[in-house]
Formats: sequence, structure tokens, C-alpha cells
Amino acid sequence: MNQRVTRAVDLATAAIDAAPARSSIGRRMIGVLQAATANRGARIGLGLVLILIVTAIFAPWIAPYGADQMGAGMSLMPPSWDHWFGTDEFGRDMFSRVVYGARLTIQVGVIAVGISLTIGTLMGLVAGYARGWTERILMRLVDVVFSFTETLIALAAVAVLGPSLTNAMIAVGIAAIPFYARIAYSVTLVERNKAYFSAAYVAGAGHFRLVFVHLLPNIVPPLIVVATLGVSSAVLAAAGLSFLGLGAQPPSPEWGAMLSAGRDYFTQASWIMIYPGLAIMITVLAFNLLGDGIREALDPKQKAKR
Amino acid sequence: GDIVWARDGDIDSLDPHRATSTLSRQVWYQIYDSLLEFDDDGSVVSNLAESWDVSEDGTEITFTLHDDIMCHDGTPFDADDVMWTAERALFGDNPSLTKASWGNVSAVDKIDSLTVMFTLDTPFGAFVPFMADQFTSMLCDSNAEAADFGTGSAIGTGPWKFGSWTKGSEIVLEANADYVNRGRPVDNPGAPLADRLIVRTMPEGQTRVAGLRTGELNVIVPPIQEVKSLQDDEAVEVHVAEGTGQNMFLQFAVTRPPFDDPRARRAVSHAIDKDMAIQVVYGDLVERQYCPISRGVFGNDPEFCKQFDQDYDPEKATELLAELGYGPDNPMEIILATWTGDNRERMLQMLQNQLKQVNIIASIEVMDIGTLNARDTQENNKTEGPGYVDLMGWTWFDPDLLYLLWHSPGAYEGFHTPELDTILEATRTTVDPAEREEVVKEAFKILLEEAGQVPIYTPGWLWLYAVSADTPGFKIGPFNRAQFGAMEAS
Amino acid sequence: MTDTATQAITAPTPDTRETVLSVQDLTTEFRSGKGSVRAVDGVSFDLKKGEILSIVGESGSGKSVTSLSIMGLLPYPAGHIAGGRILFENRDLASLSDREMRKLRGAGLSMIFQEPLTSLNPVLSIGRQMTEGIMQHLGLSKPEARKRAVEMMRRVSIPAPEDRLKDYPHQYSGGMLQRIMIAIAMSCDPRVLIADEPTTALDVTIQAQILELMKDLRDRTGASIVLITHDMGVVAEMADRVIVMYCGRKVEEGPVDKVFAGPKHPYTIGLLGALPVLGQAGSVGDTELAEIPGVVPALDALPSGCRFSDRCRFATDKCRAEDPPFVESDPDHFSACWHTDKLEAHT
Amino acid sequence: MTAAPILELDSLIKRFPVKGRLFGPKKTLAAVNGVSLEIRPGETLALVGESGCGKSTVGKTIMKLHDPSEGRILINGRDIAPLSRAGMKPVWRKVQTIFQDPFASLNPRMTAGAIVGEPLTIHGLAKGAEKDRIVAETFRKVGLRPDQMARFAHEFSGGQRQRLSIARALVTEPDLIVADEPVSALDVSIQASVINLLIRLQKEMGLAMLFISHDMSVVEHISHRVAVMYLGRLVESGPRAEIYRNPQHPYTQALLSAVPVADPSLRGRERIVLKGDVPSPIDPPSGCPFRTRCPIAEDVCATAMPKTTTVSEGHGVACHVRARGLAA
Amino acid sequence: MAQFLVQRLLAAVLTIFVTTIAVSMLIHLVPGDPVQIMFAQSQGTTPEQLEEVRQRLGLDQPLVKQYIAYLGRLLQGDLGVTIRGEQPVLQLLLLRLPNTLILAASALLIASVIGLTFGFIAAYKRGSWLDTFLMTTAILGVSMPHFWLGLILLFYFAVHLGWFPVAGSGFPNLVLPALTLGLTNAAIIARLTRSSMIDIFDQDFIRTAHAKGLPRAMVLYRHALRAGLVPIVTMMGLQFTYMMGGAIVVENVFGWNGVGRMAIQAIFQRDYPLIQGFILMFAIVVVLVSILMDVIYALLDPRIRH
Ligand SMILES: Nc1ncnc2c1ncn2[C@@H]1O[C@H](COP(=O)(O)OP(=O)(O)OP(=O)(O)O)[C@@H](O)[C@H]1O
Ligand SMILES: Nc1ncnc2c1ncn2[C@@H]1O[C@H](COP(=O)(O)OP(=O)(O)OP(=O)(O)O)[C@@H](O)[C@H]1O
Ligand SMILES: [Mg+2]
Ligand SMILES: [Mg+2]
Repeated sequence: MNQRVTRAVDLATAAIDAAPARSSIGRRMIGVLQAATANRGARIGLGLVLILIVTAIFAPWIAPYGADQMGAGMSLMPPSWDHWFGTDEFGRDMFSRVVYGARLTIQVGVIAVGISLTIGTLMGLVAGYARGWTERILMRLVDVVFSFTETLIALAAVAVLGPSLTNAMIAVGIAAIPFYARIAYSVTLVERNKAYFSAAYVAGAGHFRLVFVHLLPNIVPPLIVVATLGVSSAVLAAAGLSFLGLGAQPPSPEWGAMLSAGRDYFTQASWIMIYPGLAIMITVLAFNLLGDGIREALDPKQKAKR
Repeated sequence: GDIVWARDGDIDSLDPHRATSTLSRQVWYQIYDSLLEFDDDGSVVSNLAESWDVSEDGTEITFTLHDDIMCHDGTPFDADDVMWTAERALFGDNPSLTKASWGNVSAVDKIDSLTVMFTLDTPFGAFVPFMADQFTSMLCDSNAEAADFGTGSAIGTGPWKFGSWTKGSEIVLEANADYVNRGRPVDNPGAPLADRLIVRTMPEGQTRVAGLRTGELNVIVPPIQEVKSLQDDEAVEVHVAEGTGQNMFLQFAVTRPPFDDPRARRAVSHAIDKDMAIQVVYGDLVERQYCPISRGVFGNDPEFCKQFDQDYDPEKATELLAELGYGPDNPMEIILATWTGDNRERMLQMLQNQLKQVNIIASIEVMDIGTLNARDTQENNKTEGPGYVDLMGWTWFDPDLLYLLWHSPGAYEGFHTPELDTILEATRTTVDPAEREEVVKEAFKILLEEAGQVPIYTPGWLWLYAVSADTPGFKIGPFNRAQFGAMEAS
Repeated sequence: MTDTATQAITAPTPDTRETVLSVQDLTTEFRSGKGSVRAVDGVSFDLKKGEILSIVGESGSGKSVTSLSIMGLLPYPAGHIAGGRILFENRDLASLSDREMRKLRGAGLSMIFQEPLTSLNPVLSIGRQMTEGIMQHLGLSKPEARKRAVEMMRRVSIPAPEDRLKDYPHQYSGGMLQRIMIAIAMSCDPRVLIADEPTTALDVTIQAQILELMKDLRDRTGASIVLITHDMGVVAEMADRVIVMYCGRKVEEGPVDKVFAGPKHPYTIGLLGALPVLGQAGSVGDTELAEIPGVVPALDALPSGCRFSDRCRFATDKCRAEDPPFVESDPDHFSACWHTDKLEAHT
Repeated sequence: MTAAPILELDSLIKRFPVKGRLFGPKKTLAAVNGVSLEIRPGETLALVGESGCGKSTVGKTIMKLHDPSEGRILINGRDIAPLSRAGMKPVWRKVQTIFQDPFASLNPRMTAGAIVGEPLTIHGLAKGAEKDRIVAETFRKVGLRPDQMARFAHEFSGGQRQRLSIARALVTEPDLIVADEPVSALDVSIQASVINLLIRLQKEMGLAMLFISHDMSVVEHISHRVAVMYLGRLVESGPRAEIYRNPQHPYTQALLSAVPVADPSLRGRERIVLKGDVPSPIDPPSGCPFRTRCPIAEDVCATAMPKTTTVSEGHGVACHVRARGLAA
Repeated sequence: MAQFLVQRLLAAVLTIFVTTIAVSMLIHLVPGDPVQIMFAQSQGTTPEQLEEVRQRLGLDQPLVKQYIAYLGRLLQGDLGVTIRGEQPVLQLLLLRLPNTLILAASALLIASVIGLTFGFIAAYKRGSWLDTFLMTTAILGVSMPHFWLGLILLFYFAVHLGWFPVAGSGFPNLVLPALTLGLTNAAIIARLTRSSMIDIFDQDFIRTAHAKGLPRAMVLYRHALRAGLVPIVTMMGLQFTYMMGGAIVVENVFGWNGVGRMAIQAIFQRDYPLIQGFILMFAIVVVLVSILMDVIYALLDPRIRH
């Protein structure tokens, strides 16, 4: 993940500049997306992500039953016309639960990545800009935390906060901070060594202008590309925690938690376990494809190879 | 041959003073004996002690030991061992975690080599049955010489000798060839039939079932979902523990509306169809519970309790709610909490569904037990917030449990009344069984009428055993005591 | 520690020498997202024995692609030769198998690249990188190959070569690495050395050393050199003959003195005019450098007709409509321009 | 050229700490090691030398992008070495810079107009329409069209970007421009137009310019005076004609002779080809830094650092051997 | 090289030092009274007992004092005793650590063999159908939650087909968990190997090797692989820590008796001394592995060796 992402950053930094959009960062990102969708994988990924988002937003309209509605069918019914994904032990419609689960997944992705992206970016930015002691202490700390791997940090966070989906999201978010901080830091170092930064500096620009007008807009876009890949890790990690019972608790239709509950029925009703697992996998796949696609689209070398 | 018994977790310690988990208790029971035992009816009978005597005022209890008991290491078991155990548990620098349950023991005295006397400050009705509990397992004083007692060695007098413990994985127990059964409710007067009893930790339920089917395992704790198919399986016998001492009940945050009003609590009780919920979630594997303490525990009397509880009656519930101003336009919103595991969250989902029928909107919160315990106390200290109901469970072999739970301030600082306090104090000081039963029932009456505690079922954890049919002889004694003495190895 | 060297222009007597490498109508294409682009378009030239032929042109004009095409080292699978022939000692390289081609590379046909540091494997010792080719092509044993390597290093003036064999590239300076590269390329006595901007990454004083060395080697071994550069100065110093490329096309070719004295293509004129020449400056601001307006067009957006037409001050409608042919406008001096006649006055 | 110097460097030293042994003595790298020079209004001084000799470090130190380790930097007679960032602000208005890399020197997230106008905002020189007017005018001055103000940097070619950099440097009407290899990343044809522009602007606006370059031909074309650096030190400096016609230092001579001349008829000329490589500035040779490659080095060169001797008016050289020759 | 290693060692010591601070303070981050939470599941504990534990853990002392005492105990190898069962934490951890290491190492072996081979082939054949196939498989593998893959393997191969024993701790029991962990990571390694080998194949020195006329195999193995090994080994070091993280989850799926399974139980039981010990030990293992990787890295890369 690591190197893959560092590479993504390099490419993104280089190539977002060259992306054919006109004005704002937002439009530039759209330009990147457009470029990315020249890539088949990215198109599939984007399509799946859109489906996921639509599913999450319109869950009540899409799902034929309520997420917790018992007796929607008989319990442990195999997939059928009425219950596409079958029913669980309470006769709840698995399809509806998976659909509602999309909401939680989006929530996990947004909140966890939001936490790590925001805090990580700020830490990296400050460390890269400030230099000296601030830099050394911040980055040393980041290095230390980084060496623990995300799983351990997430576990420690849940151990302290106690198991719940909210805490799992926070834990996953915290765990990924060093990752974003490092990337933000290295991008900041690269950017601040570019001549445009020096030019602004010798034009007499103040700290605020240097950080927020010159550096931030230049480090955010590559980080957003990275965050796309980050969503997949976050979703996976949070589902893992839920699976272990450290995240979402039943009856929450969180996919990891559903898997965890479903495994008791595996021999009798394998569909209870199959569909949530597939849902996780497809979601993660979608973000991976999208992230990879963007990265590849931005990579002039890769492009030339195809 | 070996008997292999697979469970979902490991013991915490071999030392009965250092842990409290059921998983640990089950294993201690194989290694150690207590002074007394429970027979199949849950009555206290003699065991290591061939007789016991309670003084008139109930403060002096004297035990007389059999004179031919041998410890696993070959030393005789006598009054010194009892003294060593009791002093370690009560007066050592690191007393037993369950010290409080022993009552106010002020002194333990060795009368002679086979007689020991416990002196209590105040009479304590639960003391005698407690002497049949695993927490009072009798340890041999030769344990004092082992540096790793509790973690790597354990010397008792029970049917199985401790062999080895690979933590997290398995415990090997060897048959005690010299064992003489003096009180255990099992059909074998002497040494166990099998050579070894291997207790394995296997967290995944499905793999335990698979292991049982392949013959790798002889006794397993089956996942509830699989019980039906195991029961139908010729090659497997499913044993369901009856007197487990465990009970599951609802309790409320009673210090604020709506559940400071008994009517609200009764409404909840009326609204839930306990039988139906049990049926859906557990099938016929758990027993409906009517009393505040579990069936099989002293004082339990379903017929008595039924007079005071609130059976399923949605209309009544609606009525009560209406009295309190709740209705379809103004539904009561509450939190329904429990802790993880054993299908309890499924139970809550049933209750949630039923409460909805009478316009009580419950949101479910499932947390870990530690959080839940803290949360309950916290909820009782809050003056604001939605109503809070908790599906809680406790295990005890004696109605003294009620004292722990409901005598003010109470385990969770929840429901208590001055009247109940007085009665609960009496349950402790009344020693005569018949009189004690009376006071216990008085406590039941208050708890049930006030709906301070709404009993639902007797169930819990590790109370199902699936045993392969080619290794017969397995039995569960009362309070979930697995008996392997008469079991044949494969 | 002095080394002043004097050179006379080895005035080549062309035509009489045999042709070792003949590139005929070479066309190389790159597949890209939307189709393919022609990086080299119909380039031909002959390289005589002992000759130094220079190819010049601005960035992107197709110099490197030409050399990689000859070596058969085009990036796979994007780049491929779409037309033409390359004859090395009268053998058509296209007809060779991969194995035969590998036998040829490094032995008959060598190449060195622009960046000496990245052109050597950072994790293998210099000795190993020097000897492996020798062992491969000359069939020498390891100790023999080492001896040969040491000798080659001595020839390119690496001090204490025995000791430095076990060193790794990062322990060498840029100039030394380029000398090592040359030593490797020359170690199997190639008949042709293709040097793709061998001095662009180096400082002038180092560049002078390297150019000196290459000339010296040519004189000693009689190898032919294709020297690719964008620096007209280097061409003037080194080449016997020069080819000027623009957008994948050859626009001018001729003996070096003729081309410098009387360029026959507006692009060459522009290049020469734009270049400040040492010793020819008046006082500051007196002489403006000639500017070539506009920028080199992208290969997928070439103007119609002459590719230089949109930047050329002589361009007429004809230029914008029709591709000028590559013709001999002077004996041995070729160019592709409709208006060769008009140019004279401007040089 | 008799006006007071606009920039004066007095024994400027810039050392960088280098990662040395963990427990050994702390090492430093003297990128600039005692450089003194001056630039007068309307004058272009070229600073030449090979890669790594410290040219850019001189430029950056003047701009206070690095703090000098020792020595004085006088701008219009005032030492800016001790100034804080705030104190530098008015100085930066009068001293501007142009960088080498046309792609990195413009913020890709800002429009061309915003980039050029930013110094005006920062120094509070102009706002709104007034600012736009000045920016547009500056655009014209450097040969760009004002209608290109709304474009982003990536929409410009390399040469145009360099023009934007120049525009940004000019917009506050500075007295001095430090141009660090402003043309070396450009193709020949584009390079020519930027050089022409710089010469024109310098003349028209009476700018003083420090022109950093490694290209002796370009330098000859653009500068009034030339200073030659080797390993952090000035080895020779003087009026352009003097340096090119009458170089004294063996390094200057070698440098000039090594430049390939685009004239085949000159091939036969005598050339000095130096042996060996530039030593590392971390462990510079004792005495004269050039002695390891010097064709005329003597024993004294290994022991003492030569002092600058005047060859003629404004032409100085730091060489033991030449100094002796000149004295004789 | 010695200097490089000394630097790494110092960084490692610092990391561990910071970890000890974090670990010792962990318990104070717990919302509420940690001692009460720890004993929430034990019935009949008296306030005096809680007070006693509080004293034993030093929670009544000022923070700095607590930390110094904690460090003092650590230096004597005393990680305290568990709340449940009062067992020595260090002993419990050391007993299970080998199991986790065996699992992670076998998984790494599987992942490396598969990942390196497939990644190398895909890079070499880039653009071909084989590349597309391998990389599609790999991205599916990367997106597959390993707890899910584990469950499916478990139920299918062990429960359903009965090919592997479901209980015990011998070699046959290792197969499925190691495969689960190995396969998902093989996908990651394959992707990383591919991209770093593609980078290598594009390097100038590979072109030089071809230009020298070396046989293809020699270029591929001596030049490309040898150079590619350096980044790949670094990546494997990281991978090992991921494996350790992944092992936590996989151990729980397969009931493998490693530290991970114990850690999750400890979290459920709020056994803070055990959790603290686990985190510390995990950090130390990770740090040691990364030092080991640094050594290998230094041995492989002459730029560092000298
Ligand atoms: N791998 C490639 N894929 C696609 N196009 C390429 C590739 N390599 C080169 N080209 C294109 O071929 C054209 C010629 O490139 P080439 O490298 O030969 O130029 P050059 O004359 O060597 O320039 P430079 O002076 O920058 O080295 C360029 O327009 C370039 O974009
Ligand atoms: N920030 C820095 N930290 C450490 N060393 C530096 C730093 N900047 C420059 N140096 C070193 O100082 C020396 C002089 O560098 P400088 O960039 O001034 O050279 P230059 O003459 O501009 O070279 P070039 O022609 O390559 O731009 C070099 O050895 C360089 O490695
Ligand atoms: Mg090239
Ligand atoms: Mg520089």
C-alpha cells in the first residue's frame, strides 16, 4: 500500500498540474477524473462507487423491507424472487440489510478518511512548513506511530474507547493519520522546495499566505487521490473491527458485523455470509480500481505503455 | 482413552481465588472438590465433609472431614488443608476475588485434624450452600510449595489430576486413580473411566461441530444455531443443563421518567411476549423464568412468582401507557441495551419488535459487558434522557444474589426500596431454611409487583453440551457442572 | 598535471571509405492512447568507417529514437519500426533473431547514453558491469576479462583501475562514470559507437575531456561514431558530417564546414543564429540573437506541408501546402526546403 | 559606472551542515567561501562556474533564502545579513529574482495574472483595477498579451513561463534582479528570445542584474562584468572584455578553452583540457582550491590561499603564480 | 553501514521509548474508572479490592511517578499480571508469540513466493493478457477482506470437505490461516512487485545492459531482479508488519492460539495490563523486524553499505 501510494503521490503531484481543467481545484479534480475514465478499470470503479452512493442515499426506496424489519420473510430462507439475497435468522431481508449497510459504509469511508486526511494533512503541512524543532518532533512522532501498523493502533483505540461503530471509525481514522501526515509532509517538502514557493517568499508573503495560498492548494489534490485508495483501506479495516466484534454491534446492518453474525449459520444458510462479504469486497474493489485508475491515468509512463 | 471437550474460551486461572469466569469454574470442578456438594435437586449434600453442623445462632459452622481423603500428590487431605485454603482466601495478603461471598467470616479454627470451624460475625444463610460452590474449592496445602500454583500447577482432591495447561489452547487432566466419589451426583463411586480429559479452546462454533462430527472431539459447546441439527443427529446427544443458576432479566433506570413509575415498567413487561421471543431466538433450549432467581436455586417457585409478574398483555400495556400519557401520537422512546454474545442481541431485536406493537420505540445498543455495567450505574445517576432498559444476567446458586443486586445502593444503584432492604437483610440473617424461604419470597413479591426486575429466561452461556453417542456416560449436574466421571472414552 | 592537446581537423576524404552502417528511410512510430505518432519519419544516412556523424536538433526532434531504433532498443511494446531498413555491415538488422542481435550489440554496435549515473546498475560493482560484456562477447575467462577491463579503464584515464573495479557507481563522479560507459562500450572493439548526448549532463571542462577521449578512440580504433547532441558547438568541434533533424525529419545534411558556413535550411540558420558564439559578441545589447518564433509542434499536431513552415520567416503558401523534398543543393550538401535559393543572403 | 554599488558582498560565507559521522565532529560544507563582489546600477554582473561551485548559493543568500554564515550583504549600502523576515520585506521589493526551472517557478494553482500581481498585493502597492493595469502593462513589457492573464501556468510554453517569471520580478520595479540560470533549461531557439528580452529590459529600466550561468557564451553576450567561481571562491573577476580577451587565472583559461565553438574553422585552436574532477566542497584541497587540476600549480599553492591581485582596473585574479608574474 | 545501523537502532530505541509512554498512559484515556471497568465482569469484588488493584497498578500516583515505576518494572521484565486470573503478562505473551510469528512467517513465505513470481511475470509481460489476468486477480485479492476469505476457506476446506483438522495447533492447522493471510498479501506483493519491476525495466541501466548485448536472462535476473530486490525487500519488511496486523484477525477466525486472539479477548475483557503488554510487545517485534529489514536492505544496496 505504502509504496503504491507514495508513487501515486508523485504522479498525482506531477500530473494534476497538467490536467486539462481550467480554474478551481474542484474542476481540476474533475479533469483528473475525466482523464482517469479513459482507463477501463477506473470506469468500472467509478461506476461501482456511484452505485454505492446512490444505494446509500436512496436506501429506503431501494430496499424492499426495513433493515430491522423482522418476519419480512420466514427465517433463513434461501435467495428467491421475494428475497434476492435470502433472509436471516429473524426473517429479515438480507438484500435490504445490505442496501442499508451501504449507508454505514459510506459513513465509515467519509468519517474515517476525513479524520485522517484532515489531521494528517495539517500535521504534515505544518511539519513541512515549519521545519526545525516542530518538524522534527512532529515527524518523529509520526514515524513512531507509523511503525505500529494501522491494525494495532485501531485496536488500541478501540481498547480505550470501547467497541462501537463510531469508535471503530475514529480508531481507523486515527490509525491512518500518520500515513497521510507522511505523504502531506513529503509533498510539502517537495512543494516548498519549488521555485514558486521561494518566489512567493521573496515577494515577502507572510506565513498564512505561504501556507494556505501557496502550499495547501498544491498538496491537497494529490492527497485526495491517495484518499480514494484510503477509503478502501478504511472500509476494510472498519469491517474487520466489526467482524471481530469491536466495531458495529448487531442489529446494525454493518457488513462486517453481519458477516460476524452470519458465520454461525454458514452451514445452514451460507447466503447470510456470502452477500455482506461480497458487498465489502465490491466496495473495496471499486475504490481500489478508481484510485488505481486515477493514478495510472496520471502516470505518463504507464500511459505510454498501454 | 481420552475424552476431548471443546469450549469457546480458556480458563483464566487454575486458582479458584484468582478468577470468576464460568469457563474457569467448570475446570476447577474437575480438579477440586468442595466440602459440600449439590445433589441432582440442587440440595446441599456432604462431600469432603462427611457432616456439618450449624450453631443455634447461625454464626458457627463446623465441618467434619472424611478421614481417608488423598490429595493428588499423595498427601492426606485434612483440616490443615481446609485451614490453608480458607486463610488464603480470606485473610491472606491477596484474598480471594470472591471473599465477599463468603460472608463475614471472622475466624477459621482447626478443632482437630478432621474438624474445622468457621465463625461468622453475623448469621449468613448462604454460607452453607456456598461451601458447595467452586469458589470454595478445597486446595491442598502442598500447593504452597509450588511457585506456579494457579498457572502451571494445581493440587486438589477431585476426580481429575492436573496434567498440563497450554494457555489458549488446551488443558490436559489425568484420571485420579485413587478417587473416591463422596458426593458428586454421578454414577461412578470411584475413579473416572477415561484416562485423560482434554479441555480444548476452540472459539469458532462451526469448527467445534465439525470436530465432533469427525470424532476429533467428544464433548463440545455447540453454537445454538446448530443444536437443532445436532439433536436430529443419531450420533450426537445434546444435553441441556437445567439448574444453571443463571437468569436473565430486564432492569430499568428507575431514577428518572418514565421508569421511575412502576406503571411504565409494568407496561414494558406486559408488552413483551416472553415465550414467543424465547421460542424464536432459542427454541426450546432455554427455560422461561418467572422468579427473580433462577430455577433450581433455593426459593425458586414459579407458581408463586406467576401471581405477581406481568404476563403478556398488550392491551394492558397500552392502557398503562395511556395513563402515563403515551400513545400512538406520543410514543415512548427508550434505549434497550445488553452485552455482546450468546444471541442476546437477537433477543433484544425480538423485544424491540414487540414493544413497537404498543408504541414503544426502542433503539438497541449492544456493548461489551464492562461498558454495560458502567453504563447501567451511569444511567441510574442521570436525571435526563430517554428511558433505559437493560437485559442483564447474573449467575448465583443462592438467593443471596438478590441482596447483591437490590439492597441499596445495589449493584447498579438502581431499583431499591426501604422495605425491600429490610427483607433482603433478613434473607441474610435467617438461617432456618423454611423461614428463609418465606423472606426470599417476600423479596420476590416486591421485585415482581414493582417490576424492578422482570425475569425472562434461564439460560446463559455454556449450558449446552453436545456429546458424541459413542462416548456415553456424560452428565450435567445442577448449576452447570459437567460430570465426566462415568463417561467412557472413545 | 597538464595536458594540452592539439588537433588538426582530420579532413575526411569521403566516399572512398566503406559504409559500416546504413539507415534507409527509417520510420519509427509510437503507439499511444489515441493512435500512433511518428517520432522518426523517413530518415536515411550512411555512416562510413572512422567517420564521426553528428545528429543535431532540439528536444523531441527524434534523435534518440533514431539511435534506439538502430540498436533495437525501442521501448517495448509501444515503439516499433514502421518502415525502412537498417544495414549494419550490409546485414539487415531486421532479419536478425533476438540472439543474433544481442551478439551484435556491444560488440559490433555499441551505445552510450546521456545520464552516466542512471545508466549503470547501482547495485552491481563497476568491475562486474565492465567484465560481463567482455566475457559475453569475447569469450574470455573472468580473470582475462578483468585484465581487459583494467586496460580499458586505463585507456579512459581512470586512475588506479585495479582498485576501482570493486567500487560501485555511486562512488564515482559523473565524468568518470561517463568514461566508464565509454570504456564498456569500447571494450569489445565495436565498429560503430552511438553516443546519445554523452556530455549534456556534464560540465564544460569535463565535456572537453570526454569529447577528447572519443576522438582519441576513434583515431586509435577506427570506429565510426554517431554523435547525437543538441549543441551546435559540439558538432562544430567533433563532427565530420552533420544531420539536422526537426520533428522527426532530416532537414539538412552535409559536411560540417559546409553546413556551418552556408546552411541550407531556415531551421539550421535559426539554430546557428540563436546561439551566442564565444568571442563573437559585441558590446552588450549591440547584437540581438536571432529568434525562432513559436515552439516545436507536437508530433500529433504537425502543420501541413513543411513541418517548419509555421515558424519559418521564408514560408510561403507552397511551404504550407507541400512537403519539400530532400535534395542535394550543393555537392554533398542536402536540405529539405523550397527556398534554398533565398537563404544565401541571410547567413 | 561610478555610481555607488547597489549590491556589495563582503567576504560572504555560507556553510551548510552535512550529515557526518554520528559521533564524530560536525561537518560543514562551505558552498560559498569568502566571496566579495559589487554590482552598480545598470550593470549586469555574470557569475560563472561549473556545477556545484556555489553560484546559486550566492544568489539565494542575497535573497535571504539562506542566512549567510559570515560576511556582509550590502544593498544600497545597508547590511541585510542580520535582517529578520519582516525587516527584509522592503528589501525584497527592491531586489527580485528569476529562477531556472520554468515549470517549478510558477504556482500551478494560480492564474498568470494572480502570480504577477501577487507582489503588488503583498507590498500593498496596488489593488483592484490599478493592480490589473500594472500587471497588464508588465505583461506587455515582457512580450506577453494581457489577455493571457486569466490562464494558468501550465497553459504556457517554457519560454512564456520564463517571461512570466520575469514579469513577476519586474512588477515591483526593483533595482536589482538576481537571475539564476534563467535560460539554461530552455531550448536554443527559445533561449535566444529570453536573452534578448533580458538585455532589453535591463537597458530600458536601468536594472542591475546578477546573472548566474555556467554558459560562457551566453555570459559573454549579456554581461558587463564577469566573476568566475571555483569551489565556493572567486578566482577571477573583471570587465567582460578583460575576462574573455585576457583571462589570467588558469581555471578561467581552461573554462574558456573548453567551450565548444560553433565554428568548425576554429577546430585547430589550442585547447586546455583539465585533468580530473572538481573536488568535493566537503573536503576542499588545502591552499588554492584549484591546485589539484591546475596546469601551473606550484608548491606554494598547496599551503596558502592566494589573495586577489589586481591585473588592471577592475580586473582581479586570485592566483599565486599569476600574481608573481604580474608583480614581476 | 555501521553508522546507518546505529542510527536505525537509536530510532528503534526512541520508538520503543515513546511506545512505553503511550502504553503506560493508555489506561488514563479510558473514559470512566478503568479499575471499575476492568472488574465489571467479576462478581462480588469489594471496593477494598478495587482500591488494592488501583494501588498495585500505581493509578493513585502522579503520572510521572507512575511512568517511572512502570519503566522500572519493564526493565526487570515485569509487565504486570492480568486482571482475569492474575497471570504474568509477559509469560502469557511469550507463550503465544511464537505461534503468531510462525503464522506470519509462513504467510509471508507463501505471499512472497506467489507474489514475487506473479508480479515479476506480469511486469515482464506487461500489457499482455497474462498481465491483465494476473493483475485482475491481484486487485480482487487486495479487495478481499481476509476474514471473509478465511471463513470461506475454513468452512469449505475444513468443515465441509474435512481436509484439514479443525482443532489443535500443529502444522495441518497452520495451512488454512497461513493461506488466508498469504493469499491476500500475495496479491499486494504481486502488485507492488509488478510496479517496482516495471520501474526497474524502464531504468536507463537496463537499457545499458541490453545495449551491452547481454542475454535476456542475464538482464532480467542479474540486472533487473538484483536491482529490484532492494525496493522489494523494503516492501517485504512492511509487509511483515502488515502480516502481524492481519494475523490478529486471522487468528480469531481460525482460533489459532496466537497473541492476536489473546489481544482481542483482552479487549473484550478490558484486561488492560494484558492489552498494554500486547501493544508493547507488538511494537517491539515490529521494530525488530524493521531493523532486520534495514540490515538486509543495507546489505543489498551498496549505496548504503558504503
Ligand atoms: N516511449 C515513447 N513513447 C511515446 N513517444 C515517445 C517515446 N519516446 C519518444 N517519444 C516521442 O518521440 C519524439 C522524439 O523523441 P526523442 O527522444 O527521439 O527526441 P530527442 O531528439 O532525443 O530529444 P532530446 O533532446 O530531448 O533527447 C518525441 O516527440 C517523443 O515525444
Ligand atoms: N541547502 C543545501 N544544503 C546542503 N548543501 C547545499 C545546499 N544547497 C547547496 N548545497 C551544496 O553547496 C554546493 C554549491 O551548490 P550551488 O547550488 O550553489 O551550486 P551551483 O554553482 O549553483 O551549481 P549548479 O550549476 O549545479 O546549479 C554544492 O556542493 C551543493 O551540494
Ligand atoms: Mg534524446
Ligand atoms: Mg545552481
